[in-house]
Amino acid sequence: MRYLPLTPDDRTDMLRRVGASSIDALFADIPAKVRQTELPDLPRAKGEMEVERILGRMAGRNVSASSVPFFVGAGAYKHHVPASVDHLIQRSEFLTSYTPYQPEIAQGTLQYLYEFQTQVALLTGMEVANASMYDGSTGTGEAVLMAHRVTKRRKAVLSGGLHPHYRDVVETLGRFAGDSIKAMPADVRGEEDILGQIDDETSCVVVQSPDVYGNLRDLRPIAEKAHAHGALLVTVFTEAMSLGLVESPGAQGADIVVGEGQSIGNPLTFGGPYVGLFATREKFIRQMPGRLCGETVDAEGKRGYVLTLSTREQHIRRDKATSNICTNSGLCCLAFTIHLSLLGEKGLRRTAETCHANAVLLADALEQVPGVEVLTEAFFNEFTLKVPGNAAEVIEKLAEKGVLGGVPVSRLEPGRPELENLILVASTEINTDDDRAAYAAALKEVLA
Amino acid sequence: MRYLPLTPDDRTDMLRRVGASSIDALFADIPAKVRQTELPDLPRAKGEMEVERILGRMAGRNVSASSVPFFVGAGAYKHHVPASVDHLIQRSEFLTSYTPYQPEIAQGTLQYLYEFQTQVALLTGMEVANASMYDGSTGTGEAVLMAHRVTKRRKAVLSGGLHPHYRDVVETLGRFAGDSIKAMPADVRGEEDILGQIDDETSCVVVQSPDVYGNLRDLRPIAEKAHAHGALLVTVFTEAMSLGLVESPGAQGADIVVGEGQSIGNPLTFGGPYVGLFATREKFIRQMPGRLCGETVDAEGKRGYVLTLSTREQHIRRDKATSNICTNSGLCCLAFTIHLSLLGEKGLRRTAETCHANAVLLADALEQVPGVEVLTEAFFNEFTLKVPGNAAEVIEKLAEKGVLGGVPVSRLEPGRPELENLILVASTEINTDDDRAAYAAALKEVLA
Amino acid sequence: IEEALLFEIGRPEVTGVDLPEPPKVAKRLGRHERKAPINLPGLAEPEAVRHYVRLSRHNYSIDNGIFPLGSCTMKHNPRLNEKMARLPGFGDVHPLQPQSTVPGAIELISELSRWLIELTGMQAVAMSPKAGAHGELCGMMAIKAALEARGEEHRKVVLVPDSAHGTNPATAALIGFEVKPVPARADGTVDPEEVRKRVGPDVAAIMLTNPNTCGLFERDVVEIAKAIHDAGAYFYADGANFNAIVGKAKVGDLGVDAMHINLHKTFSTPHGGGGPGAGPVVLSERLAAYAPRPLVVSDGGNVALLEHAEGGAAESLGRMTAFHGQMGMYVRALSYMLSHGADGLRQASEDAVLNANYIRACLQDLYSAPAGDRPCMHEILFDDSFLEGTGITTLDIAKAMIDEGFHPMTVYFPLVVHGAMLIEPTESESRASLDFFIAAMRDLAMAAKAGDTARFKEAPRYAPRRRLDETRAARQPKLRWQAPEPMAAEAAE
Amino acid sequence: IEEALLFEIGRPEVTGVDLPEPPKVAKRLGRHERKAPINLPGLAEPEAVRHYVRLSRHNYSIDNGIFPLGSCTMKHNPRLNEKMARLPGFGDVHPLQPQSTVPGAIELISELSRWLIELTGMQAVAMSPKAGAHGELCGMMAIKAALEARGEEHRKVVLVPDSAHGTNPATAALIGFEVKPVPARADGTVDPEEVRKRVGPDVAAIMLTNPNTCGLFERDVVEIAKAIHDAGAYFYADGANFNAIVGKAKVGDLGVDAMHINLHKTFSTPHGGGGPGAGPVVLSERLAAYAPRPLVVSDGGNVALLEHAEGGAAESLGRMTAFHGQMGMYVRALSYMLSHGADGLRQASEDAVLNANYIRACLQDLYSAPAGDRPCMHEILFDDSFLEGTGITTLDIAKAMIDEGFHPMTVYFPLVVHGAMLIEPTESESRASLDFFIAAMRDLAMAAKAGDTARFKEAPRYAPRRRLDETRAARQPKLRWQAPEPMAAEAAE
Repeated sequence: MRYLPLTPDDRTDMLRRVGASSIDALFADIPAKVRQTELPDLPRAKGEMEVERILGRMAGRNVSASSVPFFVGAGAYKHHVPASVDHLIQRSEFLTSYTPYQPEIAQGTLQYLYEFQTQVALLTGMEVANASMYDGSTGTGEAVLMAHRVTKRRKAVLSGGLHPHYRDVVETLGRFAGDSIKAMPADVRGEEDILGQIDDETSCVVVQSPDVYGNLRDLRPIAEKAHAHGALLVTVFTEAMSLGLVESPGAQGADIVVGEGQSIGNPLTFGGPYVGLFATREKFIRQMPGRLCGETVDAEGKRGYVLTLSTREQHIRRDKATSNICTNSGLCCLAFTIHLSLLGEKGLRRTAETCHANAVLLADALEQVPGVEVLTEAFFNEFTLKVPGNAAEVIEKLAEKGVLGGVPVSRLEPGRPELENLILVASTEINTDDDRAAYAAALKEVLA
Repeated sequence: MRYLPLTPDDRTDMLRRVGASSIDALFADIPAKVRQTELPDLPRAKGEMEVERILGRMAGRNVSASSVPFFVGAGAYKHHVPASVDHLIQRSEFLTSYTPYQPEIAQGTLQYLYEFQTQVALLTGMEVANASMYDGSTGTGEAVLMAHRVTKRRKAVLSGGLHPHYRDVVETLGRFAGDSIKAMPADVRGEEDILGQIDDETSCVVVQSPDVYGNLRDLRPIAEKAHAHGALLVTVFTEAMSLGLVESPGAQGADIVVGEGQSIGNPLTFGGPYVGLFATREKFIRQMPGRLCGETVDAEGKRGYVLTLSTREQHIRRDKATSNICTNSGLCCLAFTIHLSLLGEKGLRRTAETCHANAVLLADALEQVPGVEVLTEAFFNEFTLKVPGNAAEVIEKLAEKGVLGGVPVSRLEPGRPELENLILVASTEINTDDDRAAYAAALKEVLA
Repeated sequence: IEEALLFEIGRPEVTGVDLPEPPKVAKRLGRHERKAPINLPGLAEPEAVRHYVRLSRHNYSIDNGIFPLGSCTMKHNPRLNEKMARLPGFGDVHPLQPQSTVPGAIELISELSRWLIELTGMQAVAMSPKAGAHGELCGMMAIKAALEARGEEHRKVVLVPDSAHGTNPATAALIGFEVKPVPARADGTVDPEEVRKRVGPDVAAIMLTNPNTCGLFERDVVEIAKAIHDAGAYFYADGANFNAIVGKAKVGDLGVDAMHINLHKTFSTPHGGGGPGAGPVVLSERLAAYAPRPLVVSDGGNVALLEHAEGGAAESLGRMTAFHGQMGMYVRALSYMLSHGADGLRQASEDAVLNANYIRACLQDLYSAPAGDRPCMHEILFDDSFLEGTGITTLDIAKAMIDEGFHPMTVYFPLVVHGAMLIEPTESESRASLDFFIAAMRDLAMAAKAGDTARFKEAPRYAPRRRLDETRAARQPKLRWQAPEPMAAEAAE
Repeated sequence: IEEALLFEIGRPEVTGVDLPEPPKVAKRLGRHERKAPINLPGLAEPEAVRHYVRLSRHNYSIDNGIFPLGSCTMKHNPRLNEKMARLPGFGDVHPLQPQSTVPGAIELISELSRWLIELTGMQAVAMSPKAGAHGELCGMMAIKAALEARGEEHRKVVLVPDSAHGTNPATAALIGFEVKPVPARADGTVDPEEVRKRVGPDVAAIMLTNPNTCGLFERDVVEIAKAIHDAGAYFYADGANFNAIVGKAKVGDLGVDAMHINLHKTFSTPHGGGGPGAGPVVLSERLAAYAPRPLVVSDGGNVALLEHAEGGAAESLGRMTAFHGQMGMYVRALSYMLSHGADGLRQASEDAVLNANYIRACLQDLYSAPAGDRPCMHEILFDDSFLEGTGITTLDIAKAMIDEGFHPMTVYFPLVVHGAMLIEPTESESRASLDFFIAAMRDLAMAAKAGDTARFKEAPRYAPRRRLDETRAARQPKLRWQAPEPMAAEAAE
């Protein structure tokens, strides 16, 4: 077996050195009646070529985003990632290292985490950021728990524009943790009265912008009201690229900013692994979940980096930890950091502008299709399309025509007749005039 | 432009520091009348995404070997290369380094070249090998020139089983160098009387085995006759994998062994870059072409490696050099060395056995097709197929049916009616029962 | 060689990404367009590549040498798996594109599920948890859901041995359980008698790592499970060490109700300097109904990806993450499994255990093993009693190992022994590599006993950094780069 | 950290490649089956990955820092180009599969040809030469063929300036030309008067590098070309330094008849520690007919790959290599060209020249430039006169640069100045990188002048090896590993 360096002779010699009569002697602690003697009922070892064939066949059954006009978003976005990013993250020293528990020989990882934290803080307009969460949705759950710790309250209000998956994650966590989670109903046009939900019991308000329906939300009044009641404003984004063109949540008064970082540096990969961004105010750092990397000096006074404030963490604090998180999204952070360092302010802004312009052109094109309406007024790169008919069926028929046209809202919010003719449509820098023309033409045919 | 780190401000500052009024002032030595003022008539800079689209479209027009039943050989072979090989050769320190002129900071390259030379010597059964030639064909040309230097004669005899491209390369070189090259006519069944060509003027006999028609040749009698006349035996192979199963040329008396190393570690890539293997006897090393890496010690007595015997080379010896070669196939050597170190004797032998067995099964299957005959008796993984009809047309029709069935001999030897119904057919470890069945079925249809 | 921070070498006007001028449109951003600069530096591609290549060289990794972090299972990461995860059909598909366009993705999850279920002998598997700790949360939520369904919300106590990973108590506490310790025997294993003493109507579950973090198989696990079940509680297994027993025992046979599997440990998805991981949770028949959504179910040849708790599946504990989990890791894990096959997976467990015992046998005369000369599983635990009187600590040994060219073992964990050193070689190490490591470890122990204190106290000397001041980092936390004052002033202009 | 040889760690019974048992067949090998063992060691994959990763870390590369080897043009290698070369449609196509199945491959060669022809202003391009020196051979063969066609085989002399690369005289000699030197002016350029003196009915060609290896553009190149042409000879240009003038001058306008282009220098295909390269040769109208086969010709929209000298093309000099040349390099080069575009290519030349002049301006007070303070092109040449009396040599400076963390410049080439140091930064270096390099170079020059001899004579001290004994390597050549005696005995048993 190509991955196992021991030869039969090695094994015999080593067993002798160990003083064991057989390999099974080393497994003697497994009670005999539960010791497995037969091989598992699974195929035997395969060569690389055979494995490639099997997995290649499975992969070949899927329609990849690059192979068709592609407009699917709703929390995960197809952007172009420079080839150098994927090359660099595969460097052995990054790919096959562990959490930097021995900082003297992990400065590579620690320094990029420090760069990541700084980039996330700048991008969100916040003071500090952690070294990542699993993804945006679990990060949102952690943000709510953190708000509970900070405010010592246990009642969170979730906007109806929050991605339904995120809402579900927060609700599940809240239910099991015994917290109260008030989720507002689906708010397609961003018109909900969330201010009216805030009272002196409220730990936090969770608002997404751009929200799941694409609306850009005004966060300032919510921040003001929340702060007036001693509550925190948690803001969420699922499209990190939007921060290049849209005012930062930090500038609008957010206390905790959490979001999905996939758009920068990370491929779609059917939903994971992604990278959760998590930023807040400096005064809250001891209540933050997750790993933090900090600057320090070594015995010779040289600048260096270490994981720090680990007294918040499970491996030190155990049942008093701020979170149970351990492994996070290290390599996805690295992809994010490299891609963002390549973009820089200039490239980020231009990419964001292209995404927006393409989305505007798309909205213009689709609005020309009879019976179709764009519901979203102010948006970044995604909007809600109302179609005359069942959105899920329309999307399916578009797929048959080779266009992946978006996400029917019913897939996220099933069983709500009032949402059944809505589609979330996203556009990024990858889309061309041809893509848009193909979509409009196919939609017209499907609806005809 | 993403590859150019200087900003406009940098350029202005630097020009000032240089004391030049403008960038064109630095190009003042180019006579004004030939200085180019207009941009070349070519497209402007493009982003990565756009370049990927353009090249992706071109690539998409080609039928890749992995996508069809594939039996094309004749000097380049489709083998499975482990994913780790391509990963490792892309390490920055290998990919983006130069010829190891400063050995203290190039021990990585030098050590793998030393490993490569040793592997090639072992594989060919020879005493020493160089650090590669461009490919097998140019290596064959260099071997003939070397034989001239060693024997101080200028008349070479080429077997009719030598790959026609190799023969053409040697003939071209010989013609311009003023040497005499006697090429025997195409020898499909390996029956030529090459012994009869050897006389006291002969510098060398060049024999390929397995030859281009697939025949395994008996080299011993040729070696004996050549040596008796003071000539050298140059042996050639185009399928390095054959050395895992077939007796080595060194054991049969070869003086220079040259071959194509592509099969081990290197992709097909439409014919290049490949890697020429070149091995000989120790007594001839000062007549060898190309780079040589040797062991030595450093100032502290530690073992290390350097390029050596460079007094043979053009950068020292100039017009007295043994060859004009400079850049060779460094990275392809590395791929070869890594792949062969993964194979080891055990893996090489098994792969070679699989190639042979698959070829035998293929021959059996094709012989069942009415009118088809396998002409080659003893072969490794390639044989000559005689079809009732024009081979080039048969191959074209097979391609239309999605089978790449081999190389019509007429493509290598045009204008020879007696060869027009012959196909060179190769098989490797990649071929499956399904592939063979598809080929036999398609051939039957095409000939029907 | 030093490497400056991105913020010290990059400039906001530089970019390494070229895009054409964006199409001219009337913006539809409302009042939300960003006006303030972000001050994000950019790098041209040559600068970026060099920066991160140079940074990488400050790291140690498996590909550099043995990485014997106990309980972390740093084994070889085959590059085939990276290649497979990047096939466009896996890497470039969206989680919400129509299911009809991703049958192969769903098939892959189903196939991986089949392997995990067969290898563990369990009833079902929840694939979506994003990492081991998230899997623990999933399993404990399932237990809580089951208790609620039985009307036994009053069961609030979760028994956790002191040797457990910190994630166990943290997870239990996160969803309102009260953590109570179970003492260990001298050798670090759990005495079923102690469990029996503690179980009662208030106990919800036990969380047990097996093999435990002392590197021993809990030989009384079946009895412990019985005691737990008899008391109406559940058995959560921490699967961090599952890699020792794949093909040697099915956890279903041990009485486990839920166990997460760290794909990066047992099935070699690369740890990437801190993640991403993936933590599928296998569930017993008693808990299967509570599996979160999404869930891939297979009924004969039909495979379905359920995204909601449709129909009669109201028991589902809900959703734990957006989308479907860590697909990229699934592909790598299945590629690893297919490569090994049933035979190779068992062999890997056996080799991992043999390698650990070989180290044990070759070091036990110089190092002190709390379990004496009892065979270990995939990792061997030493304490610091062999250092008594030398003034040298476990940390000193670790730092001195760096100077010998090795990554240190896990230190000070588990907490149940003093100055713990937990060594896990994994099956990826050749005998020559083990011998090289053993020779160095022996040399260090002898040097420590001979009083060569400077070698330890000054270590590491040959690393990119000398010992780092962690106290200072925590006392004056500096968690991001800030522009030096003059630059800040300039930016504000 | 040391790394043993493959032969010291591998074992013939180990393999890192798994294949099923071969099908059982009656072998058809005749009497040719190998009986003797090969003694080739194998490594399991974890061992192989670690071995080569560790070896790689003993190398310096562009991605580690500036690599200012003059005349070698070590510029950034974009990873996009690697990705493009690996598209299955390029990387996984066979040179002899039917042309109807590879139209995109032929299109790519045609497109690259178009760029090369337009950038050089020449008539045709022969793509197949495998590297620069092979391209020289091609060009000189074309010249010889043209002379033969004119019945002027008696022209045997090729003029080569002393500053030329060694490949020039070696190539000319290889096909029977007689090499005669042309002396240089004090600044290293060629005086057309000297050329005129030497041309005559015996002269076949001049081989001239422009910009030359002193980093100067041959300002009299048009006159030189005229002198050569007037005498009935041809002008071969060594294109090694073409990267300095792309978009600034077309070599066709300079009177060149043939020039090879090192794709790895000008168009950034990675040099890979010694290759592979690619050396397409552009040809003037006078030589185009002699282009070797294969040849891609384009006639309006129709593109054809000619593999033989069909029809009226009997002048073709023949075939120089099997198949069609270095496709993998073509893809990378075209990817580089498309990325830069006409504007970016010119900017790259300008930046390369600016960077070299910046180094010149910042070092010329301490180092000695034979050309004085005259601007240079893409590289700056110093000699060792500034070291006079210090006892320190050019080689010492080079080795001391290693200790400063840099790859040295080219040393002792060109031969026309004493103790040459030829520095080529390329356009890939940022100003910060140049400033860092300049500071170190200034420090070294001052240290040398201050008599800090030990710093130089003992250098390198911080490299994987101290200075290596090259004399010993050449006197007692050891070109391969040999099993130590006892092992050899064992193998023979």
